[in-house]
Amino acid sequence: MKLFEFLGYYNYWVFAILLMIGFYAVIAKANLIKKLIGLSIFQSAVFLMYISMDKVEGGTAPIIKPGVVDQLYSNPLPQVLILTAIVVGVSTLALGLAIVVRIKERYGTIEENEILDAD
Amino acid sequence: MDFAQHLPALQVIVPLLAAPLIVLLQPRGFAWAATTATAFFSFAVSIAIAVRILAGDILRYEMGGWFAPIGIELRVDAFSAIVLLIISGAAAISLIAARNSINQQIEDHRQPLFFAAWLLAIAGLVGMVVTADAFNIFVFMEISSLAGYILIAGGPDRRTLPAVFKYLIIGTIGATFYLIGVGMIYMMTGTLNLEDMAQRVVGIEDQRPILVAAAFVFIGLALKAALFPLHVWLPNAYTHAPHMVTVFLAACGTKVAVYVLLRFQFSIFQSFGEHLLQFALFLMPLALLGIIVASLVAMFEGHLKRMLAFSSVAQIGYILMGASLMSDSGITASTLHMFNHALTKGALFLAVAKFATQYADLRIDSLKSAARSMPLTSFAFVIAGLSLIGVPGTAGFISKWQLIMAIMETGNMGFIMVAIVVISSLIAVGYIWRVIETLYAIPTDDLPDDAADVSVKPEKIDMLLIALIFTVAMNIYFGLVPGLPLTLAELSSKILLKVEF
Amino acid sequence: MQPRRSQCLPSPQRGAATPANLFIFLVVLVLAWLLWSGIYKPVVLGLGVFSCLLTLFLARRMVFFAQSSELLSMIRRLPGYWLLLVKDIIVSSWNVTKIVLAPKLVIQPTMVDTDGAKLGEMGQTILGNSITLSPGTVTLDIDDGRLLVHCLLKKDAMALKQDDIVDRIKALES
Amino acid sequence: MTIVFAIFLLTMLVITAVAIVQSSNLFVSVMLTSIFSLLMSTNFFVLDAADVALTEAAVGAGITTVIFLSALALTATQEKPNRSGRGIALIVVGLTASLIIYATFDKPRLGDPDAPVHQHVAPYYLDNTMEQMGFPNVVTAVLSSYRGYDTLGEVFVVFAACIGVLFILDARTGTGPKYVTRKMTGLRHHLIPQVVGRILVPFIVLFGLYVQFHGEYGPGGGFQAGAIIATAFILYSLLEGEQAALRAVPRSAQLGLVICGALMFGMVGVLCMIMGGEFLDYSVLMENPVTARQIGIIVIEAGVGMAVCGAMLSIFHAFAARSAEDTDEAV
Amino acid sequence: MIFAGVSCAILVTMVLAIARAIKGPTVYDRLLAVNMFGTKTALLLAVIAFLFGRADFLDLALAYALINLVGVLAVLEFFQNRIDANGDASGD
Amino acid sequence: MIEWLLIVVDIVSWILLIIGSICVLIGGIGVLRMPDFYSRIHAASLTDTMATLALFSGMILQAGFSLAAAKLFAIMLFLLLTGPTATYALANSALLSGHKPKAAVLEKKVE
Amino acid sequence: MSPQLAIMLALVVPLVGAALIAITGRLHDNLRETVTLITATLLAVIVWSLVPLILDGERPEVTLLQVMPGIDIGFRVEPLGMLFATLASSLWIINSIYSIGYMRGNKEKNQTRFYICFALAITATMGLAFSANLFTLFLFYELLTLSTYPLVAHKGDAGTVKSARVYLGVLLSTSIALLLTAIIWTYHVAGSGDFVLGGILRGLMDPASVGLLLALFVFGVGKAAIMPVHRWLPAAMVAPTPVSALLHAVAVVKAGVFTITKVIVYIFGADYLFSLPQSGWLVYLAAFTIISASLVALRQTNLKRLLAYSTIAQLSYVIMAAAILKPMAEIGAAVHMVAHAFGKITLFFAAGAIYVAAKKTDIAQLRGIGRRMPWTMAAFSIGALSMIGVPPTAGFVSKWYILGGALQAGHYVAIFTIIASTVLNAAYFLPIVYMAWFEKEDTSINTNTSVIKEHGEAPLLMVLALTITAALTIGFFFFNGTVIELEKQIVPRLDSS
Repeated sequence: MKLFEFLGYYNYWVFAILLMIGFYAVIAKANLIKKLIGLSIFQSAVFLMYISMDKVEGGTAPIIKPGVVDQLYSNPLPQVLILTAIVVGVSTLALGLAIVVRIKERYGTIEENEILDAD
Repeated sequence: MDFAQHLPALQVIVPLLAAPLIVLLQPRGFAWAATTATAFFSFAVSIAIAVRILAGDILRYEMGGWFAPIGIELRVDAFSAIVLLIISGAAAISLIAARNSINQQIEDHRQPLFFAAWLLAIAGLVGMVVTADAFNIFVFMEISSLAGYILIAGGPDRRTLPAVFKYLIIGTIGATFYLIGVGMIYMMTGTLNLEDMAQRVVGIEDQRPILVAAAFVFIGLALKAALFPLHVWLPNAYTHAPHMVTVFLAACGTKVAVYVLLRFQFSIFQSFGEHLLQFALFLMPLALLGIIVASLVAMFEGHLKRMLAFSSVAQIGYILMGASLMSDSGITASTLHMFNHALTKGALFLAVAKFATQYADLRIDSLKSAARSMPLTSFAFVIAGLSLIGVPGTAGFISKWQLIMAIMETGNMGFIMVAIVVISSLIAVGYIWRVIETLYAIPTDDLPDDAADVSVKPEKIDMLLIALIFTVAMNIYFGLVPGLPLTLAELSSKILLKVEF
Repeated sequence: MQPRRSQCLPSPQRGAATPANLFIFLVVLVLAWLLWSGIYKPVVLGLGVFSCLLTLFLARRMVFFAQSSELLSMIRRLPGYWLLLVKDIIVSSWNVTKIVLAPKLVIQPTMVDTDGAKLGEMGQTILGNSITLSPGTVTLDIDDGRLLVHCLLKKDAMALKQDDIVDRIKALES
Repeated sequence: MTIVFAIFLLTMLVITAVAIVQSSNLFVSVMLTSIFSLLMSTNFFVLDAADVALTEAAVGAGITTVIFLSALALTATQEKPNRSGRGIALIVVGLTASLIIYATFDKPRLGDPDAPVHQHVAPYYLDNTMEQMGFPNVVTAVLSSYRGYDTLGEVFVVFAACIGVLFILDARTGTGPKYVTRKMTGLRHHLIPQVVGRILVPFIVLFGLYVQFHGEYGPGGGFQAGAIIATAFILYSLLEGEQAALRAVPRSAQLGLVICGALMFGMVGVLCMIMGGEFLDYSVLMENPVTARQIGIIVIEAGVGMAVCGAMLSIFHAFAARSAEDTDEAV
Repeated sequence: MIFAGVSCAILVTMVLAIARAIKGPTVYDRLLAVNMFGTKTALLLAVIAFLFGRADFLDLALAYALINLVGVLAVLEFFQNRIDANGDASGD
Repeated sequence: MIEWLLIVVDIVSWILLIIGSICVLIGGIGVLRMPDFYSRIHAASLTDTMATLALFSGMILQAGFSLAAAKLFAIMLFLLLTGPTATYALANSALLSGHKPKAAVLEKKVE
Repeated sequence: MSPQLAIMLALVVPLVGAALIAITGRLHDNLRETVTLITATLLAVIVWSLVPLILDGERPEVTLLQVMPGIDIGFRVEPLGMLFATLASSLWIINSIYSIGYMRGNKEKNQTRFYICFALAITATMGLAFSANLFTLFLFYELLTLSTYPLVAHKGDAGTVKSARVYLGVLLSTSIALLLTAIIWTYHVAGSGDFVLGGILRGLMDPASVGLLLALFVFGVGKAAIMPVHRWLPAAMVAPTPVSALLHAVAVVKAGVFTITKVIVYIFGADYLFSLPQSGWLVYLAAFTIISASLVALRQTNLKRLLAYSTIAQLSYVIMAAAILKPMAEIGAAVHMVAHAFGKITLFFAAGAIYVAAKKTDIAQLRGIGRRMPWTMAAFSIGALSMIGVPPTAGFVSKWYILGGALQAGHYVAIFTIIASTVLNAAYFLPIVYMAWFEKEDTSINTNTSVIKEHGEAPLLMVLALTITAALTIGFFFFNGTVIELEKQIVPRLDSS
């Protein structure tokens, strides 16, 4: 039981770890693309947290099985939210990359410290 | 169904749907005209909403016909109404003034996209304000942020790009933090509707996820709001953005994040007074520190736009300091200052935009004797600057008055805060006066010919100047007759503090 | 090694989108839809028809028929070929398995040229992919009908030189 | 069982993430990101979120990777070593981590059926979707009707990203002379990918349409479909080069798709208002509210699909149209 | 139960693939691992769909099967002549 | 009769599935063990082809005559189509970028 | 004309005048100056028309608008304000006449701006004088600061701007930092800031806080130039002489002492303050300012700077008088405002006339100048005597009242201060008078010989103006009844004490 409870939180811990890995990359890396990659890990971690909370033991995806009574379904709401969030994430990423491309064109580098030096 | 009932929805939908239309219809003159028309429509809607709010209504709208916790509800009360007025007003004024400045800064063929982004920014900001759903706030926050990045990226200088990138990274981190916070609250309450959340959070407020959620929501929104130590993105973004975009964003960009922040703190986390107290105790030093430090930085900043940007950071400190007093009058002051600061900063940046039409370089030194060739603009800058300082007769004074009154209520501790407000006002005198002095400096005698040249080219009276004068007039008007924002602000504080009225 | 790049550019009209080919392709699409969908309500069926036609239109527009028309014409003979191919795969899988699991790795990497010039583009593609599919051999490059193959064992390379696989595909094409 | 899977997958996720951050070759990082995305998607699937898994697969593994690669092609593939700022980063990260881990202990356990999330709003959706919508996929029902307004917002986020990328990269809408001069690209010299790709493209499109129109019954819907169809077109342009791809689907058509998609969604909402309902209340469109909702949902899902597809294509082409040569002269 | 075994086998292989992806040493080894990982994911999804008794979720695996190619081809298209410049050297 | 057939089908499918699993594992091991890139490809293609074939066949047998079977078949087809294509693309780009295989070259056909 | 209308007109007329000056300034100089004079005259007439009413004890009131609940912009005429308004509006006429002469004679640039700002300053002064509450007072106080800044910085060169910055910096920062705080505190405690005879704070605060509040007011009103916030006044000497006259005599410093007096009388209530020992420090501070400013004045070589330090000392007389908190002293404070105004404006006019005619600014250059400029120097002498407090000049009257008040209170420090400063005043003014009349002209010191070797009197308009003010200085000694009558009304308990 103890072990099981421990494992029941595993998702959240992985969420925390991933979040930190992404966050670390965003803060510590000077390379702009690396920052964006970190950002996408960071966001993915949050998706994981949401999706983790929708799971029901013994349940299944929330697509109603006609005629089956007593079926447990996982919670559709976080899924909807994360669907939205994924698309938001990729939109932000695309915009960020566009900016990075322009930075590369104008500065000739995508390293933050070199950009700072250039101005 | 009564048309008026759709007002909250229209407020969002109209600019939202106008954006693709503008991209669809390419000619650029049209793009500007249509955007401006939409913004004015939006402004009209927000005025209509404000009128109904003043009549004592709270407007509710069930999106998709689904009742509150199931569907997404729009809910407009006095606090929302005043922020709506700020956003749509700032949009309308900056847009109508924007044409020449934008023509100068954005190439013709990019303009439809630019204006579409502008509309999206309006829609996003407005959407955050009218909605009563925590996740919906996130979605519209992202619309407004993305549109904001685009708008700022329109800046001419290459330094715009790193600035936008930084803004993008920090903005996304902020939004994601917010999302984490909302997720944790949702995890513990099972709902996303703010009111429902507030009810269901009662009794579990000491659970750790809720406490941590409060922290995440706070940090996330503080990032977006550029609260003092988290403000690093703001100065560069404002400095390098196209001038008219700076006008718009400075007037309402960070205010909306503050709005959401206050909403959360006072409606969701209010049920546990102890937390609220902690919030206030945490916020207050940050606000005070922000006021002082940002003002000092502004004092030594040589670039006009950057200087005003730092002053914006300080002003956010004022707003949050009012809120951190947690009293009726404190929140009134805070809300009022949102409104008045929007007016003031809007006017100042409009003046900057106008200066930019004749002065390519916006460092303060290079604006020497600008008053000779641009007397009206310079004068407008003076008035707006006085409003920023908080000289009586201007809008800025009203909110500072309210703020100090609110601080006085707290008793002896208050004197330190009063002192800080006063000191920062003095610093504001310093940095504003530095500009004014430069503007009115009489050209030194060894350059008489240049001076003559400048004075030959008279100030062009265009929409920008008219908008500027109008805004400055509003600064004075609301400094003398602050009834409208004051009433709304008082209603807001009652709503936030859940005082029956 | 810089192989020449002299193959002709695809001209836009190259696809032989004959009505027959179009029809066959449509049938394939409809079949695919019906098998995937599994929901036979009028609305969904109507959307299915719409989807198939849209796909057909796009396929034509996007030069689907450039080589695929060849595929469509050999569609009847494909299953037989597949069976032979599966047999090949099983055999060579066994060989590779042995190598991988052997305590000591014994490999003899070998490169070999195969002539596929007598095949059409589709034929060459099938040839190349078939070679890659069978473990132990990988197509590295196709240039002017010559296939460069990398083999794990020398005996595979020798087998490739026997040309019977090319003949098999030639039969498929005709 | 699920937990075992989950632990396995999650551990791999962590390893991958560390590898991504560690690797100084950006190119490798991006490829690992695609693995990360696949793992995440599998994880979602294991956690009973099929729709999300499909989206993550289509968007994360497909489109994101491609866009990353196209950006990498324009910038750099190697990260320069830089050790500054690590201390601060570690402190900030450590603080945040301890905050989250502190929060963990009062959270409901994974899969706990008594968790508050399963008690309040969600049961309403599960109980009423069949009755009110007439189709089984609750996620689609929530997405397009109960919380249709969020989805509208999301479409506009995509739209914003699209115009943003076009604006920032200054890619002209419509085919201007500037963009035809690009030297030849594409994998047309590679016979096998080209032939296979050509066969594959129509099937991907068909599959995308299938996902689009079966969103009510199985995992899928506008987002996934849009992303999948966009992937098909991207594959096509990878194979045939920019020019051919733009000939098949011109820029104006891409942008048109976005605009039409977004407007379609919005107009359905406005129509609902005109017909006397609230915004996005499809039930007023016809006499039978259930049918009306179904029709409304099909239309708006189509709008979503179009918008996402068009946006992803526009974004991709905006990147792809900038060759490395352009980069050099613009410095 | 057999499916559980199969999926475990696939999972293990995925781990091995990741190991290869991290180890390198060349970019192509990593790419190979990534590609392999993708196909294994498709397999895994199909198997899990069976394992959970929801065969209608095979769509997901189908999507993977179709999309997986794109990433690899994108690498080729964008780096036709660039990988050699700085790719191989980076066997970190 | 029918039951007997079903049992046989079950057993066959199990065997297939087990073979598939083993192939997958071996492929994975091979990818780790093989000494250089070009030989690793071979190991990888083991998982790509043999394992795919076996696993999907097994699953198709389990699914019986149903839409799932059709879908599985389609997936298998696509995997078998894209797998070698991707492999080719990889190998080809490695080759073109100057990553030369360490291999003996077998010249002219042995007549 | 109803009194309400008169109040409004008093505010509007100079404002309209400013606008008209702006318009006519582009057309013709003469037209502009005519407008200035007409406006000034009109204003004076309007303000004078109110005097009989106030003498009759009426207190007309106008509320312009309510800014916030409890905070109005309102006007109410009471004796102190009446006196100040009358003084300012009357002196404006004279000052205008003088300005015309000075500006023309000196060929200054930007004359239109000068006249506009002058009119605006007068508007602010009127608003200040008539304000009915602290808020309105503060509003116009700031307006006055801002509208005089361009006047101080008139010359526009770097040194001037620097001095003007000191002027503005000190005034603005003290007002915002201290005065505003004090006002808000008052509003917070009393719930309003209305000027009510006898004060509004009685019993609402603990004595220590009252002392603190009083300090905030005294130092917040930088215009009163009490040490150590006097720095702006010498700095402002860079301004043209009519502006100095405006600063020292007509409006600015008067506004300062006026504000303090008004606050003491109407916000604290004189006898309430008197009952509290915590307020006693103000007298000492004022005394200190008087003595030290006088000592500094002794050491000045520049005429205008000397006059500036003299002003600082004289202002503190008013404050000291107000702070003695005895009825007679309160009257003395009001009267000294008038007396000092007449005297100091005369002195400045004279200094300006000397500068225009001879370009002389240093005391040492003034030897024998009385023979070249007899009218000017005669007026100067009268002004100087008034400063010292010699009868029959205005200065004697006010000193008499203040001394009376000090005796009433038994405040020996105050008495000593008055006596000592009188001696000091004499010590720094009499030598100048002596030099001007009885010493020989020393051409060697005159550096500007090439410019003006043989000069006579200044332009006629200037001489006219300074003659008038000199006459007024003497006239006030004989005809001060009205003023005393008026000011007795601010100390209703005169008889009872």
